[in-house]
Amino acid sequence: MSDLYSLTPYVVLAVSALASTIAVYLAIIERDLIKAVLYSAIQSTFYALIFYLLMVPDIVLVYIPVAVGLLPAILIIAVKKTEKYEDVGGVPRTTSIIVLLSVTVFTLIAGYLLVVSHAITFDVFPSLDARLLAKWFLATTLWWNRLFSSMSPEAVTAIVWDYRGLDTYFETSVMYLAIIGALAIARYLDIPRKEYREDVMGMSIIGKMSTRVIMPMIIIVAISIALHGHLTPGGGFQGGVTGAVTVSLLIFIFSVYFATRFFKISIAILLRIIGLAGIVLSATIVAIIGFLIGQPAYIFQNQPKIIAQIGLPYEIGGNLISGTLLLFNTSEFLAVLMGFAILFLLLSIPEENVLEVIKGEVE
Amino acid sequence: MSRIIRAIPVAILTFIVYIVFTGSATHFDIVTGVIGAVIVGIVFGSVVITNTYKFLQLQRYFWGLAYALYYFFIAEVRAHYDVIKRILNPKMPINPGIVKIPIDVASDYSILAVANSITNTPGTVTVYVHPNKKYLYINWIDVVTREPEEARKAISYVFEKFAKKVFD
Amino acid sequence: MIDLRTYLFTVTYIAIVVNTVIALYGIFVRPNILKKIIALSIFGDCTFIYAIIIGFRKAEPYPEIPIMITQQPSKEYIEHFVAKAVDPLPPALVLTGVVIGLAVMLFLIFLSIQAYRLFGTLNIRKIVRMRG
Amino acid sequence: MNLLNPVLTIIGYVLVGIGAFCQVVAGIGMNRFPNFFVRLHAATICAIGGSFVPIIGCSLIALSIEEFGVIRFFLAGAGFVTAVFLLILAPVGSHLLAKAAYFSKAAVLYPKAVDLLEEDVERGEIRE
Repeated sequence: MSDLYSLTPYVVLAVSALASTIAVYLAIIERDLIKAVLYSAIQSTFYALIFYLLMVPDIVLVYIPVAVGLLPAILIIAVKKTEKYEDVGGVPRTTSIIVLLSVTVFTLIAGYLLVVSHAITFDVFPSLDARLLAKWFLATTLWWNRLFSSMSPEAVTAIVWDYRGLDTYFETSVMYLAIIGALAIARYLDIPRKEYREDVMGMSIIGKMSTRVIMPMIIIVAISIALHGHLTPGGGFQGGVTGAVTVSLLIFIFSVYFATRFFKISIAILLRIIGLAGIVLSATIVAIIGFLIGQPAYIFQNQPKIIAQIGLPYEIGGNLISGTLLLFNTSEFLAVLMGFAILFLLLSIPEENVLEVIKGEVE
Repeated sequence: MSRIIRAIPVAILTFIVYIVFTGSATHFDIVTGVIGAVIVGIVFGSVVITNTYKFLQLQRYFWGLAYALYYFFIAEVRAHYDVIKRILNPKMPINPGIVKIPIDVASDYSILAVANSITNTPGTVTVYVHPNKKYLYINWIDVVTREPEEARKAISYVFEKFAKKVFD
Repeated sequence: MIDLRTYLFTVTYIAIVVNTVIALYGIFVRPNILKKIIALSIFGDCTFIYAIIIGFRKAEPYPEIPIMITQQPSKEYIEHFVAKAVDPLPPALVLTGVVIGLAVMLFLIFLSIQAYRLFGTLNIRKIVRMRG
Repeated sequence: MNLLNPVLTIIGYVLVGIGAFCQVVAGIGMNRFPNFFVRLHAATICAIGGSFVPIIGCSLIALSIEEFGVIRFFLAGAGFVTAVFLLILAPVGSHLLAKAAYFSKAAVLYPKAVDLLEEDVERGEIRE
């Protein structure tokens, strides 16, 4: 009986992986692009289950809004704006077979190398032991000795900001550049000024009223996920993408003219700049304090270290706040939410307006 | 001013959701929850709430509780039993069709409550709301009558009575 | 005699490898740009799962999430935690990867919509022929 | 609290069992029912009996396990909030699907006993 109990997660893991393979096959083969998007959403659902069973709840929280919610929504908008069906004519059969063979060989070699690097043989896959670095991270995340620890019980968020903050910083700048690129493409475009009319725009009254009830709840749940990032699964990224679902709901269920009542693109850009400034501040605040009181301190430093003895308090009145982690999570929440809000608003500009502007530009 | 008055009920509601979702009520949770709830209330207050003073009338809460008890323990159980019986019956006795029922409530939230209750009970799905908000079109798994008033008695009369007491 | 759990885990791994093959095939062969983007997102998800699998481990009865559930841990609790929890580094990398991936994907979708506005088609073969 | 825990556990397991039964029946119904609109009724069983009820059950089970310490309130609270979301949003999904399928003629309402919506559309009362 206990054998069966310990076997169950592995059975679910294997079944969902096989089901996701079927969904991937259908998504690639399907010619109707809307159906392909839906198949890829099914695949994402199974992947979320796999992530959960591999014991990474942080990823589940960020993956479900991204891959099941936002990406299919955007892809469906894009398909509606462009071609509905894929034209597969003109692909030579020999080419596709050669590509398939070479891809298969490449992937099998890469996959086998991954196993070898990880566990020597398939007999002990996955291995019984964790890596040395993982053990060090796990042992020091909440040691209750400020000189060696990040003082956060959540190892993942501690690594994202405390141990590998520089990586996160540059990855945030990649996202910043992507949004700047989208803004640059749409530089002459703006959402047309039009009055929102309840009776003609958007979906039916049931959808509208329930969205009205549910929107503040989604936002507050996103805030909760973001602000408790240093205690429970979650953090700024997860909260930001969960909150971005609200923006897409506003645009889909009501219309973009209703969404612009809440924020214009310029206000969203402003709030996003505030978020990015908060990230920079949380990276440098300890160094600034050290500079002001004349002690050695580093950027990306949170808790005091042996050679730099200052740091932010890790608790206030018995509540763990883990130094700069709270500030970082709040700013990241704002930056991610507003970044996706900008992209959604840009994507929902009506096609006639865009074509008008582009025609002038091409000629 | 009306913006702030409207923000208060939304802030209280979202604060409750925050505390329930977080699952703890330390000082940290309460402070962050109040800040977040106030921000959300100010942003969304004007779209969610139309009449704040309905929130002050206590009898609405008792009627809401009665609605919930009736809905969960009588309406849902009866509808589930009925449709499960139809599915498991080898002959599958279904007689589907779209009927039209009149609805006589004032606020949009009442329409939402009635329509969602109808859809959430298996056997009936709201297909369309008439633009003048006086009729609902229901897909019914077993059409016993096509007369609007009789269909109303069979499907939505009790929901409507409760929803009027709670939301209107 | 291979443990049944290892066998099931290997099945999972092979299924993900097959997903990768299909997604790469889609990227290289299918002509529509949006289909290429869908395949690219599937490929990205597969790589995320590889990264998570590197951090996964076996523990009795099942590994734990890398999050402590007590606020002031004792020494024994930390030892137990280190012996059971999965590697927290890959989730931290994948976490940013998912969000950045979404932002870059949205940028690509923007570009392809712009390409459709300019060329009138999203078939990559037709667009290439248009140059000549 | 100690006395209440076994009661919560038993109620939770009963609710999860009801959920499993409803899911199986809904799956059978999905396959047996003749058209899209009738299948929506099976989907409703799936959403309420098969998802809402077992999520409440899981929350109650989580509340009753005292070894989890403080985190059990987190699990149970997240479960309750999810259940409320599901209760509000599941019927909206069904309604919008039914409406879209009806007016885009993607699914044909057959067999049908009566279709008063079609009659009103033909009379020109509703334009969609």
